[in-house]
Amino acid sequence: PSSHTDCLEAHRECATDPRCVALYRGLELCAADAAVSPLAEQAASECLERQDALLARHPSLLACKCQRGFRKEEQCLRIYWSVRLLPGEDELEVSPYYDTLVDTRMASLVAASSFMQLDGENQCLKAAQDCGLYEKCGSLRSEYVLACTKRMTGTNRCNQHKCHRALRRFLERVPEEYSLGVLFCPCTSTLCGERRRKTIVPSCSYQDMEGLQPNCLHQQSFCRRDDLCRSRLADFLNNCQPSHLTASGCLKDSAGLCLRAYAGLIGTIMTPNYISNNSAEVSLWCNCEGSGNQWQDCQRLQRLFTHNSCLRNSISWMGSPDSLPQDITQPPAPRPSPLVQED
Amino acid sequence: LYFPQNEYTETVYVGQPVGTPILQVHAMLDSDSERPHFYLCWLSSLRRPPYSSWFQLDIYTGVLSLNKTLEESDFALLYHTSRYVKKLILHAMVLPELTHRSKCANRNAPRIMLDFVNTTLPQCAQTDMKELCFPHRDTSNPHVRENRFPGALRQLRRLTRLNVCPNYTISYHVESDTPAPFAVNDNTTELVVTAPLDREESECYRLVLVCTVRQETIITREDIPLDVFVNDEDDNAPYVNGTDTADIVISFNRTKGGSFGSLFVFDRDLTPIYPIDQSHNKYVGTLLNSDPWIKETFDIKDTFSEKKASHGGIRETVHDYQLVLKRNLYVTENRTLYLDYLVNDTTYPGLEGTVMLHFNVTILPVPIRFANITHIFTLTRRASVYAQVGRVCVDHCLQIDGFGVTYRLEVPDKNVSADLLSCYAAISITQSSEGVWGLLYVNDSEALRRSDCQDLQYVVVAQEEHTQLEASTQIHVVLDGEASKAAQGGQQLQSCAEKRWRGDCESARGLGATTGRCQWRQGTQKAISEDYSTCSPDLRTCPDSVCDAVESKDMTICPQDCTKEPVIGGHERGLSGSGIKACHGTCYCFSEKCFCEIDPVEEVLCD
Amino acid sequence: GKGKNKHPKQSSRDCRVEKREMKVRDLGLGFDSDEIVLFKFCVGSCQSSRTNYDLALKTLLENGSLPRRTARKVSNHPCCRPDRYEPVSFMDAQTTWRTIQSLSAASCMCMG
Amino acid sequence: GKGKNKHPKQSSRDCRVEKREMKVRDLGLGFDSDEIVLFKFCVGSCQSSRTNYDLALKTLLENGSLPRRTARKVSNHPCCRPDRYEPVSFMDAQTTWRTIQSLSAASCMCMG
Repeated sequence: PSSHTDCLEAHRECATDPRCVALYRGLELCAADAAVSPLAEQAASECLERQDALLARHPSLLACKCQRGFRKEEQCLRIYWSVRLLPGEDELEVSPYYDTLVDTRMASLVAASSFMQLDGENQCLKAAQDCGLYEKCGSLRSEYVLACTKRMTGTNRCNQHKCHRALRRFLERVPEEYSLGVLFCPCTSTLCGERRRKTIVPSCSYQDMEGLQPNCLHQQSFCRRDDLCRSRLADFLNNCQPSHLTASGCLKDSAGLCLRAYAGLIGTIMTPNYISNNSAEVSLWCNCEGSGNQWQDCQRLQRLFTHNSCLRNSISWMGSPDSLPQDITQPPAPRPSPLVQED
Repeated sequence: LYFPQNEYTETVYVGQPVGTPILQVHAMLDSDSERPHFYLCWLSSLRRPPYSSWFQLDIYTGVLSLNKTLEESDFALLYHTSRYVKKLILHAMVLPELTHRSKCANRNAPRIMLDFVNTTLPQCAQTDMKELCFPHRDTSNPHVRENRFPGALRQLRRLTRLNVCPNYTISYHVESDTPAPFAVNDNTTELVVTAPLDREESECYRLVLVCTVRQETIITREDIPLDVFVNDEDDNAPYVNGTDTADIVISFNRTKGGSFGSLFVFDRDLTPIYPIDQSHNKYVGTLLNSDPWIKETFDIKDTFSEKKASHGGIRETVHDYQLVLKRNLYVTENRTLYLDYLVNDTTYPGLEGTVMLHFNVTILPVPIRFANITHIFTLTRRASVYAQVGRVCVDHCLQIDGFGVTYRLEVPDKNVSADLLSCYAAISITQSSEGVWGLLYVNDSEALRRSDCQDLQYVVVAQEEHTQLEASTQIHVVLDGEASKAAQGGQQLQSCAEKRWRGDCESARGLGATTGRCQWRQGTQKAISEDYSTCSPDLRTCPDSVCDAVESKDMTICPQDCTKEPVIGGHERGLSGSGIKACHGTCYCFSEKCFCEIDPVEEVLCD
Repeated sequence: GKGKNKHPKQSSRDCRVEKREMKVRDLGLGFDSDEIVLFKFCVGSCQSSRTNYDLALKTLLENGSLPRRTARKVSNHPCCRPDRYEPVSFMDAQTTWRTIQSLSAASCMCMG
Repeated sequence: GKGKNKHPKQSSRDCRVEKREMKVRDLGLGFDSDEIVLFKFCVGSCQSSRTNYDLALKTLLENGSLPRRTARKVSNHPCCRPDRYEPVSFMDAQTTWRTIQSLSAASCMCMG
């Protein structure tokens, strides 16, 4: 049971108190102004005062969280971030999502899939076959591939917005043993690696026509102006935070949470992907050229994907049974392949 | 005043007593008179974490220490999914004067991240030398502003381990391969920068921090690398390396958006793409010519990029200035002009922050003429309507961009008889899609077959769309083969593409068939391939993945190139999304609906 | 150009309406009347209306992996059927007016 | 009234969707891929959807008055066909994404 209220619920409570409604309304205006251009010092402190007054009356608005992939997710996230006006760096690393429901199913996912045998068989082809035969996975996969490969009429471009939406729908609606199975299948050949790399249709989901990479900080600043993207980024920073003090290398000590948070970024402005077909290394599609004095901050953002022990361990666990650490919960039997399932 | 480091990390343990020093934050001076005053601060007064009162920051030294002894209960108090370690986040600010405010002065106040671990501090025996000497993973590298005052930028001693091994003596010094203005203050064990830095000289100093531990007779040496970055300031003026003048000739290519010439301006400072407002090293350019024609016609495009300087590999900025056409130029435009463009580095404090660039532009008129050759085309009288005869275009037509040329056919001798005049209806001309060629095709196949219609001489007139300038040339269409007595009547021509078998195909009279008969292409591949079997009016132009101007007059001429309808069977669409580039087996079409099928089925009936 | 195809010529074998004069008595519906009606029905090929589904289904049928009983009840191309019906009225032998609904095909189309 | 069938109980032989696992390579469309897709197709009888037209047509076929060539191209009952299709996407052996439009039957119906 989650110890958090849902932000929609917290907002409904606030709606019963006219004073809270007025304060919240004021905060929304502050958030709207801040989205256009940085608030002046005076305006910022007035907004922060208003924020303090609101949270004093309705602390549940500060403690509330949201459910990923839920129908009203974006509405919930708007409330979550409106209340955190002008968030500091650390608030941008706290996840807006509940993660409690996850542990049991996630652990089983990581464990189950890690019983895949690595006998040279193309595991990503196998994961694709399993998906193709599980009706919901097959149809939602066709949906995102169609959205991401279709050209906009009269142009050579794809509709990236539709592609992102379809990718998110696939990752949120399809059971994770299938969706994360096609994302994190282990590879021992370049053919398998190329299939894994192209699974999220890079030519549309993040690459641009001329192949020009944005600056990573620039990309992050665009992401942080979109409630969904900054939530998924915060979720990733939170759940894939490395730590030298835990066996998994993850501060939250759960490979499953990190994988899900990483997958949550797919279909946003900061869509990460494998960098080649012969390694499991992943990165953002950006570089640090033109970072000026913030070159090191840019490097650090890049390295959260390229040199993150927690993320690397979590990805590699998806396929190598021997390096499976003592996960918190014991793994159930492996996922039955639909090929043997009775119709 | 500024913080050279925006993130500090350390680990704290249950049982550490009140007063224990944890780490020391440092600020560097922007002016000699400043005196730093350090405070812990909070982003919002209400959202203070429960552990805010456990720590205190010394106003003058910046040393962070425990305000209480850390207990097991403190650990349990904190909500966090991980059961081993809780992450505490504090913020520090530095002001030149004393203050009582607790709200952070600005949003990106440096962060102090403490891993609070649910065990006691490791004793001397359990602490390896590296742990004793240095924090576990100090991710944040110092950034020192160039042209500033010397000063301490980091405490090297690991304060939390001060008394863990009392009978050890620990000292530090700094080494580096290249000369670096850094030293260690032996009394305070602080790393100090000893002279103002110049980023254009070195933007990163790769130091090695060496920790020497003496325990009676045993001396142990531990070292870790430390990169100190130098932050840039706009302290360099723009300069031109090479020419500041571009000589440009505009002739055939005179299209809107076309760019010409390239002049490079260098700046040893950095130009950040991010943050977006680009307040650092901001360049503004001004076209000094007042002539309105120039302002309406030309623009200067500035694209900057970062490059590594040849000496030292230091990052610097290169601006590439190009002349851009804001509109198409008429073919008759014929002038020479001199453009002066003032480049100004607005954020450079010095006087010489500007550079002047010169674009000498010569615009040549483009003659509309045909090459001096006679065009002879041979055509069989059996050709079907829409059969392609050939194509013509004005001189240099492949280089033309920015203006269009239309073509029309004229009868050379206007007072021929009405009958003879009707012969000339046999051939027509149309514009190719990219507006360069004139495509000749059969417009009236009946006229071709009439015996009284002998060889046809036409005049092709090319006209430029804006200026109406014209040019003309003679073409000669030689009619080959027997004139047939019986008129074909309005015999309904089918699309060649409907034929699925070689026999049907080669015996059919199809639309656009140059020889009068459709032509069969036999594919060889079993899989989806570009070399698919199909029936075509003319294998030279169909299928060729281009739905040309004649084929697009009627989709059934060459649906293989032109269809926009869904294709049934394994296939690959053409580049523009229409037509069939590759097909599985045989491609055949009913009007625009095409199939790709291995051995297309005979008539199979409803059961 | 002259001789240009306005409408793609429908091949004579494609799905179309055909007519037959039939005695009401011979309709096999049990009505007792000597009147003759013009019975319109659909006939012709629907090959040109097939989709990828039909090509795949054809392959499935050909590779014999479907049991015969199933294979017989599968249609691997659209079928030529009426998309609009017409009623037919007549007077039977007892001089009573009768109407048979949806007897004749008003127009035909490749369906499915 | 109580117990009235909103939907007449479908007999297992009636028009319905069936599924078959098929390798893309075996669909017969020329795609080179080892992926497997769930191919859904329509099978079953449409006897229960016949109209007067079908009865009259059956009689016409039986009385032999139609030439064999025509008789072979007539359908005397609605056909069990997809009324909605689904696309299927897969990655081919060159790791290129492909989509086959209208490959699988989303749902089936007696058409015509």
